[in-house]
Amino acid sequence: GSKEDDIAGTPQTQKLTLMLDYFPNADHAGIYAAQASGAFAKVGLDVDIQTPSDPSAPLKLVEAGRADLAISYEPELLLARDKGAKLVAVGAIVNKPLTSLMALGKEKITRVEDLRGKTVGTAGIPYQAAYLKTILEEAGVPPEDVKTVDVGFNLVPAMISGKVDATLGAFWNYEGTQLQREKKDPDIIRMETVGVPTYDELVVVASEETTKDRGALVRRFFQALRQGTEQVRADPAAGVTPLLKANPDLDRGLQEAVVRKTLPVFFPADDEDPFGYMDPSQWRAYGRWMLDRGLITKEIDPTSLTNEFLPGAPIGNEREGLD
Amino acid sequence: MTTRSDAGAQTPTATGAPGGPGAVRLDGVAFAHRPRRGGPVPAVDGLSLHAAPGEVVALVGPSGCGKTTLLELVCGLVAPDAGTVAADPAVLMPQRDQLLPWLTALDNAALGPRLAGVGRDAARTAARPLFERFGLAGFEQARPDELSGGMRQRVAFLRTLLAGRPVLCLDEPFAALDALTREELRAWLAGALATEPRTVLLVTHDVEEAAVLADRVLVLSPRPARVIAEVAVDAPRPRTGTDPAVLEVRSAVLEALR
Amino acid sequence: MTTRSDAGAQTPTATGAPGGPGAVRLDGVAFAHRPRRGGPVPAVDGLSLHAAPGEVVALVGPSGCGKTTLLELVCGLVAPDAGTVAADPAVLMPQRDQLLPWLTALDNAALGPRLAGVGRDAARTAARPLFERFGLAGFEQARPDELSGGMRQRVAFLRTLLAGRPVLCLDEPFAALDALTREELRAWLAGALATEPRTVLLVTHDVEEAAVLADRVLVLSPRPARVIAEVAVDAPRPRTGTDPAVLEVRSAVLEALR
Amino acid sequence: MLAALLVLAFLGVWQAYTSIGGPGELILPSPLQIGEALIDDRDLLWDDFLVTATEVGLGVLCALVVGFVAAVALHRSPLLRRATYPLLVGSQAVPIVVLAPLLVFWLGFGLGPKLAIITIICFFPVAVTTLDALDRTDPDRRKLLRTLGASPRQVFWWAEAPAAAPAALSGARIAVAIAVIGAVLAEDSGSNSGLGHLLKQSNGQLETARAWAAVVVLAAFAVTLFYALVLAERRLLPWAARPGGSPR
Amino acid sequence: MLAALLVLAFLGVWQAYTSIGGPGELILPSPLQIGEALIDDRDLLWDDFLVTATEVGLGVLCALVVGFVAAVALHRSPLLRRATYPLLVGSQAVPIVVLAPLLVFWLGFGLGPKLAIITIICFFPVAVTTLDALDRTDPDRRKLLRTLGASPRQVFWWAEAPAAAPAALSGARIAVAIAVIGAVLAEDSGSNSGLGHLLKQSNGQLETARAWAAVVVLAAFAVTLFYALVLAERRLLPWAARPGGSPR
Ligand SMILES: Nc1ncnc2c1ncn2[C@@H]1O[C@H](COP(=O)(O)OP(=O)(O)OP(=O)(O)O)[C@@H](O)[C@H]1O
Ligand SMILES: Nc1ncnc2c1ncn2[C@@H]1O[C@H](COP(=O)(O)OP(=O)(O)OP(=O)(O)O)[C@@H](O)[C@H]1O
Ligand SMILES: [Mg+2]
Ligand SMILES: [Mg+2]
Repeated sequence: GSKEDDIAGTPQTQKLTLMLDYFPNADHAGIYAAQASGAFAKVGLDVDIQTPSDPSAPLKLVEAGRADLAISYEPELLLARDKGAKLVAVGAIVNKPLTSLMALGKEKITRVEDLRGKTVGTAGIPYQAAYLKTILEEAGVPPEDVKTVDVGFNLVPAMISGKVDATLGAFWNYEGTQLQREKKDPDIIRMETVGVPTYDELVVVASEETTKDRGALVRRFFQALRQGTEQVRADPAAGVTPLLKANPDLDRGLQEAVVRKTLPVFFPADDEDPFGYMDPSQWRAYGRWMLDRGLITKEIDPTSLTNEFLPGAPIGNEREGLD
Repeated sequence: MTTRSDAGAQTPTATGAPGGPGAVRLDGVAFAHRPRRGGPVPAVDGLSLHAAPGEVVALVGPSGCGKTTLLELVCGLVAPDAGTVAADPAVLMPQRDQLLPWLTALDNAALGPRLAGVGRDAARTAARPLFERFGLAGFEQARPDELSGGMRQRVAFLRTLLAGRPVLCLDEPFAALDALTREELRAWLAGALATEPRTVLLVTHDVEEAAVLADRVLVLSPRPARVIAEVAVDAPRPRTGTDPAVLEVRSAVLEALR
Repeated sequence: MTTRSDAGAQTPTATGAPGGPGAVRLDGVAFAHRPRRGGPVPAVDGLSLHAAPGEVVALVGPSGCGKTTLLELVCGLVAPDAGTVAADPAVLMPQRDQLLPWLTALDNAALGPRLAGVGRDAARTAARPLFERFGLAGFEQARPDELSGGMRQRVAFLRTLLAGRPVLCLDEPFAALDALTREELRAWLAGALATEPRTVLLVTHDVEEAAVLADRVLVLSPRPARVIAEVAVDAPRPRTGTDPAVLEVRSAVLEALR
Repeated sequence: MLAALLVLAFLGVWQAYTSIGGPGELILPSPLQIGEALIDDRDLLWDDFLVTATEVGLGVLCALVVGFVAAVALHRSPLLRRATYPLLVGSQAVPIVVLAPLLVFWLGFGLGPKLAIITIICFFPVAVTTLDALDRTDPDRRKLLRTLGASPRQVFWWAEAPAAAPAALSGARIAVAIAVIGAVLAEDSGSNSGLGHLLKQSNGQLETARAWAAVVVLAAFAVTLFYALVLAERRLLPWAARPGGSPR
Repeated sequence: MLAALLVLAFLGVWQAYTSIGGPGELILPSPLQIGEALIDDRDLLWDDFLVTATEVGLGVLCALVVGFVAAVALHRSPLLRRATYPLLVGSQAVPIVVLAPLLVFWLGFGLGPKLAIITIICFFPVAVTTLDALDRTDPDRRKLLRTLGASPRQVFWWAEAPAAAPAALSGARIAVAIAVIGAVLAEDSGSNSGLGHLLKQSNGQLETARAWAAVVVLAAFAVTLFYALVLAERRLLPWAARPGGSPR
């Protein structure tokens, strides 16, 4: 990475296109807070926030150079790199899996074992299908005892209409909160508690080229993003306001509740670690799991991620490499 | 006999006339077309016309006077604005042949029987001899747009005859035919009517034709049409264009037209 | 003069004939229609026809013999299978009027000038007096389907005249008109040709009409059409149907037709 | 009148169905709930409507132009038709998910890709109906015009185009009706506003009544555009209007 | 021949574009890469094709029937037309995202909701073109048939239906071309196979070449259906075929 630039001598404003992973929602509260409070402007960034047509689009457009940074998922990034994409995770914005097994309270599914003989709705994402298999194996339930159906992005309606008994793919922070607010009393089982190696659900991705030539851009972005996320942590109610201002179609009650629930995973578990820190050993473990499941074809490369642009991180990747 | 008076619905005609099938009776009928722009165009006004069953009535009158409109009134295709129309089921042979492009010539001719429920083969069998009689042999399978103007007219004529209705409304049935074919068809029609009488309203521009075929010739005024003269043809049949009685009627009609 | 021989492209006609504009020359022409099913239908075979500029040639023949096809050959709308067709730009008045439903009656009549680049108002102004002359006053703004059969035919006739081409191919121009209107139009046409000569090919079923209007009457054979008789009309103009010369021609032609 | 009653009956049945069971308001809200959402969220709906209306308006214009031009070009050139008509047909099978990134790559994040998506979805009915109608032109009419001295271009404008116009307008009406859903699909990517965006956000937040309110606005817009074209047809093609004058 | 050359030229340009820059194979693979994927994944594609083909086949049948019946009903009853035509138009503005859960609630996860989605998408062009064509029937033809003794039903079958058939087939051809994308949208939810499912999966896994291979199969299927209808039209409506016989 290039090391010549530092933030102190802020140069003239630079444009930066950021693609979200999905429609704007509480997960992006820190980004909007940074935008509204002028944190991005202060570091000389003019951030243009764009939503994608589907969750795979952000990586494609970063690879093609049409977006500078994108929010994606650790598994998606590893898949893309396995396909030869020259993309690097440059920081996490949610440091834990959000994907969960979810069921309405009345279904009485509180353990993986309870899935025996039931129908599970999935979003049709192969690695999530592998999650299901993994947790069933872990719990000693033969996979053929569970029926699965791909319900696309209709996870919650599928549960509500009673057409599936549980779903795998909904986020505990988002859909979970939603169902609680609807008094559906959801039972939620988080992936990392039932046998799936932990991973960083939402990561910021840049192209290798950007990390080489425009590292300062990324560094400044994360500095501002930390400020924005800290504002949200300090006062969640005020913190979500910019998100709601920019997206008037969002519901304040819901988004605020989601933000409060998500706060712990917006920051690394260990206070020692810088904001956005990704644990290379966890990545390695997760990558091995993917390889075991046949989702990728080779061991993941240590250059899949770099923490070098994170605020407070030492320049370079020497803190703890993959090897 | 169905009676339609002003503001009556445009229902198809029905059978069952007092005085035998085929009576036509129009009394004080008025009708005006309503074009998309401009005021109404009166086409028929205060017109009365009675035709007894089996009678052949020729209608002559200047172009655009309302003859076609009159036939549409008789066929129940438009309702009169005033007066009454009472007519047994009448079939129209329109001025423009209106053959259906999706049927062969033979099937166009056999349309009437088909609509009456006759099976396809039976209807075709009924139409075929006349097809040959009318010089259309070899064109049974032709589509209408593969026929010449006169051939189309003959097919339309055939279709009208085969419909088997008591009243025939013929709108210039022979206009597109050469002199010889025309004469032949006229003779055939006269013969057919002699063996199986039907009421015929014959619109024609050929005064000789009117005199040869009709029992009575009605001369219509320029638009709106009214009957301005009535010439009875008292000559034995079969007639030809050179019969003195026919020549006499011819000049009387031409005189009335002027 | 454009020459089209067998297998020639169906190009529109072009001007510039030797011997003045309006010459028509067909030599040994053959043409067969190719219907969608069945074999070819020979409509014209070994037909030769020469018309000098300004000449009026009437064509009579049995229905379906190939007259319309012949006019289409002259107008360059179909290419002959054999022989050569050479004709100056000819305008067709089709047997079925082919008025354009999206134009008013007046605009239909004025179509030729419009296509030649004349402005809308100028073209209408040119058409209007004739419109009145032909008894169509008051129907300038009517759409074709609001006209009677005879009125449509008159509009089509007008459209043909106004196209300003040296050769007129008229396919039964007066078939839908009553005797009086027909006579009026005939007289008018004769007068117009006298002041401004044009070559006219006149297809008609009315032998009297042929004799009154034409310099020569060609009698065609039944399908496929060939010229089987040629009768010259040597009578001074204007003629009427009762001139002895006309009557003579009439019976000669009828004789040839039989 | 009776028609209005029928519509009311339809809404009544819907209301009854949602109150006695039904799939629940998270899946199918009642008409009253949707009405409430329409009123409560009117500002939001209006702002988003303006965005979507702009996209639809411009997109439909592009689609009509592309559709007509394609039809005329394919009608004129049999070679072009053989080479490109299958591609045009095939274009209808390309889903937005693979297309969207490509369009963003080419056209950026602005209005461009949205117009492109609406155009791709809507030009097709126009092209097919217009081309078919041009092909069906009465050959005798073409012949007549040629003898009147018309150039091929004039034959097109005086005979073929007017004859094809009613069918082309059928295609155009199909196009405007589906343009609205085209905009919804187009707003899948790179947009922060518009009814499609609102709809998906509301759906994602289980604000189902609001999502259906957006659907109602979209549907009303589609119906308005459709009937606007019906009226336009009456003015533009008076000769093609049915004498009965019953609304299409 | 020349047409084939044009298509080859198109592919050549595409190949060149992807090799000298272009958006990269994650967004737009080259024709050769797509061809490779077609060959490598032929078994997968074939199995999924069978699933999608079934959905499309049945869905198109439903759509054609619904479209024709709707057109005839609205043509017959002006009351019905006033009451329901706007609803039919509005139905085109209801996005799959709000519809899908409802259809799943009503019809479960089987073939039912997929047929419903394809029908909703495809019936509309058929209904509009057919209805318009029925409305345009020459009134003189109707009159003639009535004097020949035809009942309203006979007038319909002998005069109105054949006259409307070519336009209805235009609509049907639009319908089959978009049915394929309808199936892709339908497979978004409640399916474990089908080309739409494969496409979504491949796209999600950044297997873009395979996704495009699925698109190629889908497009080829749409084109096949489209031209099958063109051929059917020649057989069914010989009188409407152009003498020139140029492919539509
Ligand atoms: N559909 C219509 N709308 C408006 N006016 C019409 C319509 N049909 C006919 N007319 C007008 O009504 C008058 C009479 O027309 P009609 O067709 O009955 O005449 P006709 O006697 O049959 O004439 P022709 O001998 O020329 O056929 C004409 O002036 C015509 O312009
Ligand atoms: N498009 C066509 N396809 C096939 N056959 C045709 C076509 N047009 C005409 N014919 C046939 O060619 C022959 C001559 O037709 P044409 O129209 O030239 O006759 P015509 O002399 O004008 O007859 P009429 O006086 O009845 O109008 C007829 O037998 C007709 O069936
Ligand atoms: Mg008439
Ligand atoms: Mg002819």
